[in-house]
Amino acid sequence: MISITLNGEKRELDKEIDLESLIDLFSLPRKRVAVEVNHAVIRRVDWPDTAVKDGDILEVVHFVGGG
Amino acid sequence: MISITLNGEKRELDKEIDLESLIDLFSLPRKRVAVEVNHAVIRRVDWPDTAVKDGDILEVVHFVGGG
Amino acid sequence: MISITLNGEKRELDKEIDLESLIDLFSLPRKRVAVEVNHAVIRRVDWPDTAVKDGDILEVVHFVGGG
Amino acid sequence: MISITLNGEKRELDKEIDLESLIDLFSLPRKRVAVEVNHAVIRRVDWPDTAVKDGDILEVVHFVGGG
Amino acid sequence: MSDQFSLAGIIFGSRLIIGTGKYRSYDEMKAAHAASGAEMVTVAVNRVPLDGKTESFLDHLDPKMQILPNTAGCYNADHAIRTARLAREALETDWIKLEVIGDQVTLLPDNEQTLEAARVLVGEGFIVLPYFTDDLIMAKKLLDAGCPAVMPLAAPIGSGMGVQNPSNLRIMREQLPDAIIIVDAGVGVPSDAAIAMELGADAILMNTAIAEAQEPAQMATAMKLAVEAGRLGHLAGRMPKRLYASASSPIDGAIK
Amino acid sequence: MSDQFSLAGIIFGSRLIIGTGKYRSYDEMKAAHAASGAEMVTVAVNRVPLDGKTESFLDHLDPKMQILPNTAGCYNADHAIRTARLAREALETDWIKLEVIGDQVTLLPDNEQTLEAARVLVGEGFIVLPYFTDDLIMAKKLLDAGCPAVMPLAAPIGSGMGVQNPSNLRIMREQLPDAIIIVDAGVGVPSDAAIAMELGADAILMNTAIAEAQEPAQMATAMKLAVEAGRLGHLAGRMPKRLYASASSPIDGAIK
Amino acid sequence: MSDQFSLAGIIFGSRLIIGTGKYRSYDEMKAAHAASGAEMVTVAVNRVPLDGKTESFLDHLDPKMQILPNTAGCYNADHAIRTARLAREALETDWIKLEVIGDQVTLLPDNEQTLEAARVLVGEGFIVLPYFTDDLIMAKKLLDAGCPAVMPLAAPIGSGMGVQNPSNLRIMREQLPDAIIIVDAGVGVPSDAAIAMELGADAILMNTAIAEAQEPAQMATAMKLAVEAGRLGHLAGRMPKRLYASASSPIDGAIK
Amino acid sequence: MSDQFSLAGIIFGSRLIIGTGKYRSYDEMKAAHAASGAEMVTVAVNRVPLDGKTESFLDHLDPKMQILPNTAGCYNADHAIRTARLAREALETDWIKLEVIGDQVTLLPDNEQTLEAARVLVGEGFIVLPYFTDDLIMAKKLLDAGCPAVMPLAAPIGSGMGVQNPSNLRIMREQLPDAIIIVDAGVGVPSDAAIAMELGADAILMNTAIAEAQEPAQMATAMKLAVEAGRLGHLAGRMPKRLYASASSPIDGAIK
Repeated sequence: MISITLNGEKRELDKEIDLESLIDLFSLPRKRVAVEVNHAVIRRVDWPDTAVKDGDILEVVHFVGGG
Repeated sequence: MISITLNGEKRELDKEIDLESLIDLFSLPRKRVAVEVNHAVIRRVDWPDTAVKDGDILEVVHFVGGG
Repeated sequence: MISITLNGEKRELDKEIDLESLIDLFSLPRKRVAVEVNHAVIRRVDWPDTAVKDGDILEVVHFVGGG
Repeated sequence: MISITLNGEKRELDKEIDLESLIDLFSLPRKRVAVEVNHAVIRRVDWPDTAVKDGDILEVVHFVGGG
Repeated sequence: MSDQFSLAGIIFGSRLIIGTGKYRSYDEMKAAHAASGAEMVTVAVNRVPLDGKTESFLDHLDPKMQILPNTAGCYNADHAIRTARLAREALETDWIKLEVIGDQVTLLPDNEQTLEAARVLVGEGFIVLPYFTDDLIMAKKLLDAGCPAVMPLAAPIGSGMGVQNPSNLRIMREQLPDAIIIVDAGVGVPSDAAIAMELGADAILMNTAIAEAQEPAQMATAMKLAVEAGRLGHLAGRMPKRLYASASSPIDGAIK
Repeated sequence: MSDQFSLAGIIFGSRLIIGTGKYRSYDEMKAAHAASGAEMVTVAVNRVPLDGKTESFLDHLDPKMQILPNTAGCYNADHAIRTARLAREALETDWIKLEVIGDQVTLLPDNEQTLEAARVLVGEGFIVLPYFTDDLIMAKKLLDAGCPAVMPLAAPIGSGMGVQNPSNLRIMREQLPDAIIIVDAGVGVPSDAAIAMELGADAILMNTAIAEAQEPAQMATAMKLAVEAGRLGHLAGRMPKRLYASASSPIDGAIK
Repeated sequence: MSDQFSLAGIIFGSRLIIGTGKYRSYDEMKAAHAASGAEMVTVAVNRVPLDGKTESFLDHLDPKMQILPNTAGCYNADHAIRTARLAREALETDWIKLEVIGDQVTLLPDNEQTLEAARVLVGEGFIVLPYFTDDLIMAKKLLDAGCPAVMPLAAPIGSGMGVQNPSNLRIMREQLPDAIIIVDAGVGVPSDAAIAMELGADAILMNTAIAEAQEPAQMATAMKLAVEAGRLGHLAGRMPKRLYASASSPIDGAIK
Repeated sequence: MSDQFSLAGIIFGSRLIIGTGKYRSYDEMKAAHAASGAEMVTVAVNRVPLDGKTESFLDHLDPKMQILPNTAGCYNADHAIRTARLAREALETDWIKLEVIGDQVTLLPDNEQTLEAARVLVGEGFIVLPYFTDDLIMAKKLLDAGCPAVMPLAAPIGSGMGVQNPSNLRIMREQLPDAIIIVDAGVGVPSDAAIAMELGADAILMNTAIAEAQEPAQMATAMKLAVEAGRLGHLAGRMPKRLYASASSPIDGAIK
């Protein structure tokens, strides 16, 4: 049982998983998004090998209209 | 029985009277006012000798705040 | 011997002539010009029949660049 | 024989002297002026005890009209 | 403080002329008038109500004030001329602020009717102070007609937008160096008054900017000061304008 | 006339602070200073000439004037800091007008270096009055650094162009209601000063507008009045602006 | 690109009307005319020189251009009326740009004489396009006199100062929603033309801004685009103005 | 029509860069983008919602458009740097519009933090286009830091007030003749865009003026034309400004 912060919201996971699986778990988009774990960007290729640990702070961003 | 227009309003008089009396009749102010009968100013001194006739158009003016 | 004012300048003519001839005499342009004699416009068709008399004031105008 | 920079200008002195004497030597004003040696302000009371050494950079300032 | 100004033979110490309309109370008006330092106020000519109830508005004015009746509310020369004659009869004054309005929405002046009325009234011996647009050529005609001064607007009456066309006032001043120019209407804040005076106006006539201020007496003082400031600024001769800087302190001589 | 203003614990009767540069003569400067009613003047720190010939400029200032030394001519934080320390030593004052210039052509401030110097000097107990651009966020940083007031420019030093960006000053006033804002540099005519005060400035610092006027003393009086006028106008609460007219005299009641 | 505009029964694709004066050469003029996309050009009526040497200026104009003769140089109604009659006789056109000037220094219009001439010429069947000041009441009189459009100035002829009084044009547009308003004279740069069109002008007449540009043809293209831009901007309905910011990007949702 | 402009090695045919925020619908946005002729659009980086419901905003953009991600919503250098890195990862672009805001009410830039972030991001190989105040000295620092262009504001974001300080832009252009200056934020109407280009801006970035217009596509066309008009007007060299008139038609030669 671990706890993470995803886009500012607390989330509980029953166990550590890799980033790739986490994206699936929350059915987040994969196209033109980027992910940061504890303030460091994780390249797409590294998602499978990146373990999400208890207390990790994740940001998953995409693009919206702006000026 | 005559009819006049005084400051835009119709008024009935039972007979011709002089301007001096008319001012009294309507208890109009006498201080720093001016009177026009049929578009001609009537000097104060001429009020007593000015007959107000049927159909006359009178304007009696004073001063108010303005810019 | 008559004297006229043409476009503001005094000119002497040895005799009265018609307007048509005067235009020739001074070799003035005929295309898109207009003529005024004593403040009245003379239509082109009337040039031949318009006598230029002593003391006449003529204006012959054309067009130039303007705004 | 030492060399100093005083208000941006090179000056030669035949020997080390104290700041107090240097002000006299160059007959500089003493009223409402301030002195800096090698970028550090020297309080007026410390002038007599401050030795001016070879290579020292001095700034002596006063006030002028400004906005 | 500021120099005197002479209009139709009368010397005024103040270059501020103010109105008497729109005040919340007589006391507020009196306090504002006193604070303004003005020596002349405008009043409107109006029909006496027929209900017998009339108090004299004029009793609420400082007796030392010169009264300048206006022809506000007139939409043609004839009405303005008749109104001027009535004002003269009632107040025994030849002075009249001539105002012929073109429409009720903008209250913009009808220059053509104003000029016609001015010619008639001058002929009858009136001292005609005409309100008109900031139109140089019309100003010349009004002066030729015998008006002792011209009163171009800064902006529409009661708009408070300030001088909308400074070039027109500057040109009018330069082309009519000897004319008396009184900017009338449109001023909103003290700087508007100062700008008009800096442009060379001889005086300013205003009403709403003071009467509708939250604190009329305080604004009246501000306007008094602004008119003096602008006048002195005009006389003192401004520094040249530059896009680029010009050092106030020495560029050289700083420590290194 | 106008209300007092308190800066770093000192009460000033005048909201006008003026410079001492560019005058044609000492007498002209003294007359202008007296006429302005100013109680604080700025001076520049400069190298003593080595030719032995030096008269004290300060002797030409009214002894009652508070002297505000500036760091004019400094192009980085270090020079400004050293200059401030020298000024404090020489005048025994903690007050300093902090000026770090970005280049010699525009004399526009280097906000980054100014902020750095302000942080150091406040730490050394100086009363730092920083000259900077009309930048709200920088103003907040300077106040956070401990400056008792901020001094945004109206326009480049000595340009006389007047307030170039009224919106910035209005926003600064509204967003920093409790800050002391002194508009410094760029004023050319009295109306410029009035505009800055109407926008809510607490005081104005100027030099060239007075010193380079054809009649400095007269312009100094004009500026004194304009600053008071603008201040009172700000306090009095302006009338609403309208594109359209609002009659000063009654619309109805005119003769027909 | 922009919508058509109809004047006295003629449909114009371009809302830009340009002059033919002050060009350095005929070629420069022709290139500028072509680049401008204008479909109507103004020309002046002038005395034929008596030296016999005359080439026809009109031969240098694109035959497709509608020619609009003006009464420039006339100082009273009578001269303007006679000039209009001569122009009609010579060009067989009823169109006339009516211009009665008040003086030679400012070239400002004499509205009174202009109105008088307009009344006469309309009576003689002319299509009168009157140049006048930006005076709403005069505009109404000119329209009442039968002018199919009014041509208020933006600034003095050839001054290039741009729209000096935007409020007057805005008020004129709002008060005369159905009138055709052609801004004539005073435009200097493309943004001036765009401003006039955004204020609701139907078209713009200019000469000097193009003829005196360093590159007239390039400026003519710029003016063509600016008139279209301003017109479309007027039709598209501008965003609201705000003193304060309104975020273009989401305020929330940024990373923390 | 107008000349090309090259930024960081890429040639753009259009000098108009527009945003993607605030549109009422995707269709309205697409129509406006097409009409504008822009070749680059800005987008914001935002947290993916966790409800699983997400459509890709980018799918609604013309694939030919270059996408310029921004760091809107960041209040310090660190957040902006992290946001830029995420944008680069997601879009495989080095281009970033750097925006560090000082507060949420004014959205005015924090120049100090912007400069700090710019230095870091340039070091990481980003093509940094910084939004900042119209501050010449800061512009120099940003260019020294390696930014290929600077993006001074015309007015606060989404205010639509237009160029608030033309002198600052003119000075920036004259002092940085070789710099690429893109005016970003504050434009409201086409004439605002034309003014910025006439002052010498190389390009303009806008969002609200188009998105919040009543007819965005029509306004987009207007802005396209205005940017071209202003650019050409800048290149063509304006006529001299004069307070007084300069006749377009001959003064002499009129009939008498």
